[in-house]
Amino acid sequence: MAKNFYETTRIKKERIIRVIRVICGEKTEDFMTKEEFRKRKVTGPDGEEFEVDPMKDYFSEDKPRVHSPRGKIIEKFMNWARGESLWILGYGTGCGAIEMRPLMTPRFDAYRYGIQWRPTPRQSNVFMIAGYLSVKTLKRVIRSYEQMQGPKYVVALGSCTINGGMYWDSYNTINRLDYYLPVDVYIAGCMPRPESLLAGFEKLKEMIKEGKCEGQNEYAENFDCYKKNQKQIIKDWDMPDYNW
Amino acid sequence: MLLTIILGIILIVLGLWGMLSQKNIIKIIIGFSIMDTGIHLLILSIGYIKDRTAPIMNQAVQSAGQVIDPVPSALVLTAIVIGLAITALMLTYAVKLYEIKGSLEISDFKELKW
Amino acid sequence: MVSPIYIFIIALGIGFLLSLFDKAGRAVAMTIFYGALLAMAFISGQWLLHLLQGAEAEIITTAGFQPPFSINLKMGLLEAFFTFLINTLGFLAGIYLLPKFKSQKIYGMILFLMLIMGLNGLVMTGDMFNLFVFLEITSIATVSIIAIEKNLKSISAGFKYVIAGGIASAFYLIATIFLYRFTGVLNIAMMAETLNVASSQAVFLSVFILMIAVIVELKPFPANGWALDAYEAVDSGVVAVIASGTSAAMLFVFYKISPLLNNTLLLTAAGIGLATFTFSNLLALKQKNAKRLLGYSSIGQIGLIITAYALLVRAGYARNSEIVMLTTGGLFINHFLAKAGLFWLSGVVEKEKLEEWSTLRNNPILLFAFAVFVIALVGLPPFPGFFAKWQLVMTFANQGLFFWIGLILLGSFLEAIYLFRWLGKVLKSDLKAELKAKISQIFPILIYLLAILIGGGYLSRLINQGTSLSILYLPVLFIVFLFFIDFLPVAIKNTLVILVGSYYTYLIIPQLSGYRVMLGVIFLAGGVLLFIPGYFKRGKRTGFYPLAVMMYVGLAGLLISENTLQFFTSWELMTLGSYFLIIRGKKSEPHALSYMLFSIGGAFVMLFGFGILYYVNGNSMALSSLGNIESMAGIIYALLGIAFLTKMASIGLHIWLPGAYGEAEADVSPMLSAILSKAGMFGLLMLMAAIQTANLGSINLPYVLGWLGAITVFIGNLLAIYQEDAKRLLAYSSVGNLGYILFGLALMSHMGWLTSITYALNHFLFKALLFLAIGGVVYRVKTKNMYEMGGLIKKMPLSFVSVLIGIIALSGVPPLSGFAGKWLTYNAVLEKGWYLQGVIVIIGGLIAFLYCFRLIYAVFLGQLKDKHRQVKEAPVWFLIPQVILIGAIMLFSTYPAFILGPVGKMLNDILPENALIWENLDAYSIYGHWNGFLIMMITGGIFVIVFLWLYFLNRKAQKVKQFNIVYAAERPSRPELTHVGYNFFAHYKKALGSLSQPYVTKFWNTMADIFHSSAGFIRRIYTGDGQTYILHIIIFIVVVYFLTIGG
Amino acid sequence: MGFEPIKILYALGTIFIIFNVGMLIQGIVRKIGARVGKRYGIRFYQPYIDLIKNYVMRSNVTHGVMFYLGPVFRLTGGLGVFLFIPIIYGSQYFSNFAFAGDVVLVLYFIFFGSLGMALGAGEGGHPYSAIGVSRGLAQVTAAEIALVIAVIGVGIQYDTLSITEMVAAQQGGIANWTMVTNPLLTILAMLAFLGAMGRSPFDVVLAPQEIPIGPPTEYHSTFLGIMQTNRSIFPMAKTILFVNLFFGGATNWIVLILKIFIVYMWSVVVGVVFPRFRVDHSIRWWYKYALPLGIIAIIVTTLIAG
Repeated sequence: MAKNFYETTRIKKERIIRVIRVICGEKTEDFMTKEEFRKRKVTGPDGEEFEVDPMKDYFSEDKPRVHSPRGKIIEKFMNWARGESLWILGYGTGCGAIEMRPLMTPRFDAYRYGIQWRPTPRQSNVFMIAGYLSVKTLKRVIRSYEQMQGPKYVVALGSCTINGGMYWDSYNTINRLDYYLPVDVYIAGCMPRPESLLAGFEKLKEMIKEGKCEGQNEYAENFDCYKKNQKQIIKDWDMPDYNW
Repeated sequence: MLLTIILGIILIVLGLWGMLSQKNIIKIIIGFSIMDTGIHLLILSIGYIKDRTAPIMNQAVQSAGQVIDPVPSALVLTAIVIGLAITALMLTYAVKLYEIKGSLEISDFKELKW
Repeated sequence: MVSPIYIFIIALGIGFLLSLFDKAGRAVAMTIFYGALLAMAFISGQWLLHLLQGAEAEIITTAGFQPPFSINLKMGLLEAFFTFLINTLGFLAGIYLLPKFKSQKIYGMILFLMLIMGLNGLVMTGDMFNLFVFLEITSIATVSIIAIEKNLKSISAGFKYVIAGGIASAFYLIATIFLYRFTGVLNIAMMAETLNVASSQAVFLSVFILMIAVIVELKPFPANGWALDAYEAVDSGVVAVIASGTSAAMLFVFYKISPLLNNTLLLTAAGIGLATFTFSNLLALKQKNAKRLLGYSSIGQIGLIITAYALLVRAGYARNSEIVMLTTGGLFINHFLAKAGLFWLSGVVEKEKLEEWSTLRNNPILLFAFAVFVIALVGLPPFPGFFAKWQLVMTFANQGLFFWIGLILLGSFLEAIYLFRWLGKVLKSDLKAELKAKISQIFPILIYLLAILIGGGYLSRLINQGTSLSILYLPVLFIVFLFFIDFLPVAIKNTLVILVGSYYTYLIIPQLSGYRVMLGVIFLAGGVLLFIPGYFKRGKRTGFYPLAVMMYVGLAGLLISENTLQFFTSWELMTLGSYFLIIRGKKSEPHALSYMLFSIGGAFVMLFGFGILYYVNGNSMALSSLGNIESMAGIIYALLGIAFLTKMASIGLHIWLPGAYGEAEADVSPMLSAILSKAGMFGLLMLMAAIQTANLGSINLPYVLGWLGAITVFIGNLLAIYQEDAKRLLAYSSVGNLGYILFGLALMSHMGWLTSITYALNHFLFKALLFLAIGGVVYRVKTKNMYEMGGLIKKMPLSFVSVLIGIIALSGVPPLSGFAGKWLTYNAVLEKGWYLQGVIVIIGGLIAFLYCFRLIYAVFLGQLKDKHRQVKEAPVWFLIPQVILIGAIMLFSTYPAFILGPVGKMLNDILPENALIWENLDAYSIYGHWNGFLIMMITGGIFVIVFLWLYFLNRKAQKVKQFNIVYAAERPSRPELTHVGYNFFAHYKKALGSLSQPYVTKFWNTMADIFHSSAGFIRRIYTGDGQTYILHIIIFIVVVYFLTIGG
Repeated sequence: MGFEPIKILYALGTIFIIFNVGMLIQGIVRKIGARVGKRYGIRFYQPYIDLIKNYVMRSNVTHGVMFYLGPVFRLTGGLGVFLFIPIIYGSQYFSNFAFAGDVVLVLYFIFFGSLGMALGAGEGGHPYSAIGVSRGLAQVTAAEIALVIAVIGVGIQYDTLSITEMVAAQQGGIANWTMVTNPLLTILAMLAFLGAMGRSPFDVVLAPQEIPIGPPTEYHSTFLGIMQTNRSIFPMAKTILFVNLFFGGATNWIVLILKIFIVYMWSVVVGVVFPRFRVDHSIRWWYKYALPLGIIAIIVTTLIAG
């Protein structure tokens, strides 16, 4: 079923964006417009001149790898540990982010379940995306997701991440998050209350323990497909294809 | 000859005073000249011995005891010559300074200082 | 034997006939003119030789009468010497003026001959009135020559000159006649026999006026404005004769009339001389015109000579005794040659401003001459002025004239300030113009250059009676040899220096004993090691090798010197060599100057100390007498201590160091920091060893030094963390580390000294390593600002490893060798009971972590900059010594016993209690224990195990590039904006604001300002108005008279 | 006392014990912290799970050699400090490698890990790492003032720098502990302890809110696992040092763990009560309060020691 998402093309909203862009006379294929990422001549300390290609020199261009699971028993143990230790990277630019705070306070206290917040994507393995994503924020989400270390899981909150919710026909928000990232758990609601969040985490835990959450590998396997979708909607694409 | 000694000293002081008070280079040179003259007078006065005559050997002078000390007189002769030369040199300078700058005020020549 | 009277006959005869010869053509006239000059020089030279071999002096009298009835001209040894000097000067100056004589009217030559003749007369005549005549002849000739030049400045200066000269000679004449009145003779010698100065007020006044008239001719402060103007305005060729020749003759006149003077008048003369010396040098600080500067310097030097002579004679030395001749003669020759040379150079350069003299750089020989003359004037070895000044100070000290010594040293210091500032400007400021030097101008300069070099050697032999500098002679010859082969490429010279250096090390080390061995290894073996990076230079590296070797020769000399003179000479040689090394850096001119000034200041203080030592210990120059001083020990130790502390850059005296180390060339900085700084340590070790045995009374010098060391550690390290410049950071770190060394020494215990030596050895190892590594980096990236670097670990991994090892050793983290020092510090502090100082030292040591991290992080870690993407690893010649040093650090860290054990034994001679007991590799003190080998092994073992564990888990890590960082869901745009490097410890500064203010720099700047502004204020007395100058003379005479009779 | 191979085994044993102690104390302390905030809090064994998870993460990125070695330095530092301290007084075997050096060695070896870690973080290239390190170093050097003075004070009091001998001098009941014999010094040392533990109010280094976790901001997965391992050993080692120096040491494991827990709780209690100092505040605080107190303590100690 998953594959179908990526092959289905063109929803209405994207057509609207096209139209607007054509009206405004913008070019659609202006990748890498940022000046700092254009190739440039640099003079070294000894006066020699050479070219710097920021994309190549600053960023690793390697594609993500598929990490196959280890032996069954070992993997089961590992998945148990992974499930019981969920380190969250919260992404809350939408309205839903407000519901994430009470989660950690005495009333709901998600710590009980081995859930903690981490301040950096590198150390987190659960990506919580709260609420709608605009085209702009999607880019940041993709980058953060790619910078997380696997195995990693995505939990999407609220209707907006499922189908656009009340922003279904907005010109600058995306409708379905899983066009762009492999989502493991959707928590429906507008907004979902902390109780639902806890339930969602319990679900995620179960899935992890069962070994069903292989989003990282899915992403790596269907990398080109995801990228195509991402690039279609993000027009000022100013980053390497994979953000290590 | 105390009087001439005092006169000499007065001339010296006068000359110095002239050199210090006059702004005109020519007058300064005149001051110098006066001072020089004072010195000459001083030398002669010191060499003079009372009731003796000039150290010129002629019939009037029979012995060395009759004449004054000849050395100061000889010295004065030299000193006068030298003083003349110096004064002449100073005047030459005055002429040259006037040629270059058209002024004889000594305070006009302060290019070199500090 | 040609009678000396022919000097006059030739001069007068040729002089009058010259205009006739000129009719036959200028060439004929000039041939005869130079022939005459040469003949005069020849006659006096012949007499000099003759008299040196012990012949009788020749006395020529007029008309066959004997004095007092005739004028007598004497040709004794001194007269021969002086006339020889004057006549050779005349000949050389004549050659120098050749182009002028060729083009001008014949009068120039005639007057020149008259001038030289007048000077000869001044020297030779024994008659007071005749002296007056020659004085006037000289004066008239001089002024007339000045008048030939037809520019306003020259003419107005000449007018002032003639008026002042006229007044002086008027007074002379008055005094002469009165003295004749009192004695009835004009012959000076006879007058001296019969005259009793104290007999009446009138006699005293007459003698006073006579003396003051002669002194006014010698241009005393402040009655010398006219002379300064003349020095500035008159043609260089002529002024050389005035400054050197006329001064020489007038000094000789002063020498001649000095028998008339009694002690009061001698004291007055000395006072005038000293005031002239001090004030001239003070006023010269503000001077920007080169010739006027030389004028100030000339006047000052003459003042010094008068002081030296008058005081020595007053102290009872015979006028022509050896001591008087050595000191005043040495000073005089030094001044005579150097000043004539410099004035001649001023004619070659033809520039007024000091910095415009940089055109001399077009001609290396002239530049060399300039440097030699300047250094000679300052009084550094190996020139005559140095030895004369040494002898002067020793003799004065012998007489207890400490006040005079102090002021003379102050004046000399002021002189050093402006001369070295000038030298620095000449060496470093921009080259703007070409240099057109005629051979006729260069020839005399070279002759005097040669003369001053030979003179220095000759005098050093005279002064060194009984003591030997021979072990220094061979190296000095090697230095000279290096000067000669300076045209060879670097590789050859470098190899040669390394080979000879190794051999010399091999020769010297076995001769040393005790702690000197340790320092010998650092100085010499370390020195040879640090020459290796020299191969990276291309081309000739003009002047580097002789001067670098000079520094090492000085250092070696310190180790083997047995008396104070050897020590002081070596010290100055080292200072001089290192000065020239420092000034080679691109922007190091002001820093080299401040280094030199602190060093010279320190050296003068040391000289003072040695002087007092000489006085106290019964005229002994032996260094060993330092340990058993009978009285004034506190002062001597304090003075020597200050001198060594300047080299150690203790707090308060440290401000020269950061710039000097920081701006020096890549391979010079390690030499300075790792090796040169230990010279101060060596001095202190020697001093402390002496203090150990001496009875200091109530002054607790080590206690003071202990606090000083502690504060130095703290402040040095604190300031290091705020530096943006990598080399300055290391330089401040050196300040801090030298503070440890000082602190350790001040502890005055076996443990303390062991600490100190451990620190010294460690500092040598890691600072050489760090400076080499950073030098290599700076060489590649062409900047010293750390925030402009970053991420270089990928480009220069080996340098990174060096720096890593270096900072671990520096910060004292086990298992590397720095820990030994820290551990010893704790033990020594506990043993001594200096807890508070100890705490400050240790906290200072902790602060070192801050700059260590900054150094390695900002340079090697963080973000690589675009322009450094293609930077290569440091040159291999930098890496070779680094590898050796790393090896040494590792060895020292693993087997500290092998080094500290023997060091402990070396110290047993001085401090017998053996504080550290070695059981195999275990070190035991009364407090604790430590085993470097085990620490190394345990740490290494754990490290390897943990690494293997990590590698097992994490062998497939994805390598990423510099911008693959989490950046709050964004990405960096430029490395510059992502590299945190600038003002890295801003919060530390904020927290400890007042502690990191540059109070010391402010203090020294204020001092400099005070001197400069007072110079600027006082020199306004020279208004340029001739009349004012007359007033000065009159007031001067009156004031001095009242001071004389009043005091 | 020298090196014998069997000691390696004992060392591994002590490391195992202290690792578990450290893990549990971490869990318990967080639990207590939660309870203070009226939360239920984590499970006390949560640190183990987190550690396992981090060790079994699938992907890693490395920024370079130094980045890779940073955690290795860190853990080596932690283990080294621990192994250079005699753990159980009177026990040959649980003195680990204390024969290699005395308290000065421990004091300086503390920096080994920090320095290596700082270097690793530096190569990560993240500005926050550098800022964190800069703060950390600044604060550590300031806080060490108290520690250094405390150690010197103990050295003066017992006339030795050997930890074993210091513990020996405190044997024979609570009355002989430094805490009782020299309370001023102990107060100072306890301040130093706060600085050494890096908890609030001196936790500006990690400051998760402003410079996301500071130096380790780029560290993850296995690297983080190594650092977590260190985190359960290094603070224990430091605590043991303080226990040995000021609280009479321990003659058996039970007493030791009890003392570790109590001393460790001191920093926890202060941490949950006091808010964070800004870094310049904290530096100034050490210079303003700890330094004078230290000087007084040294003077008093000198008087006591006679």
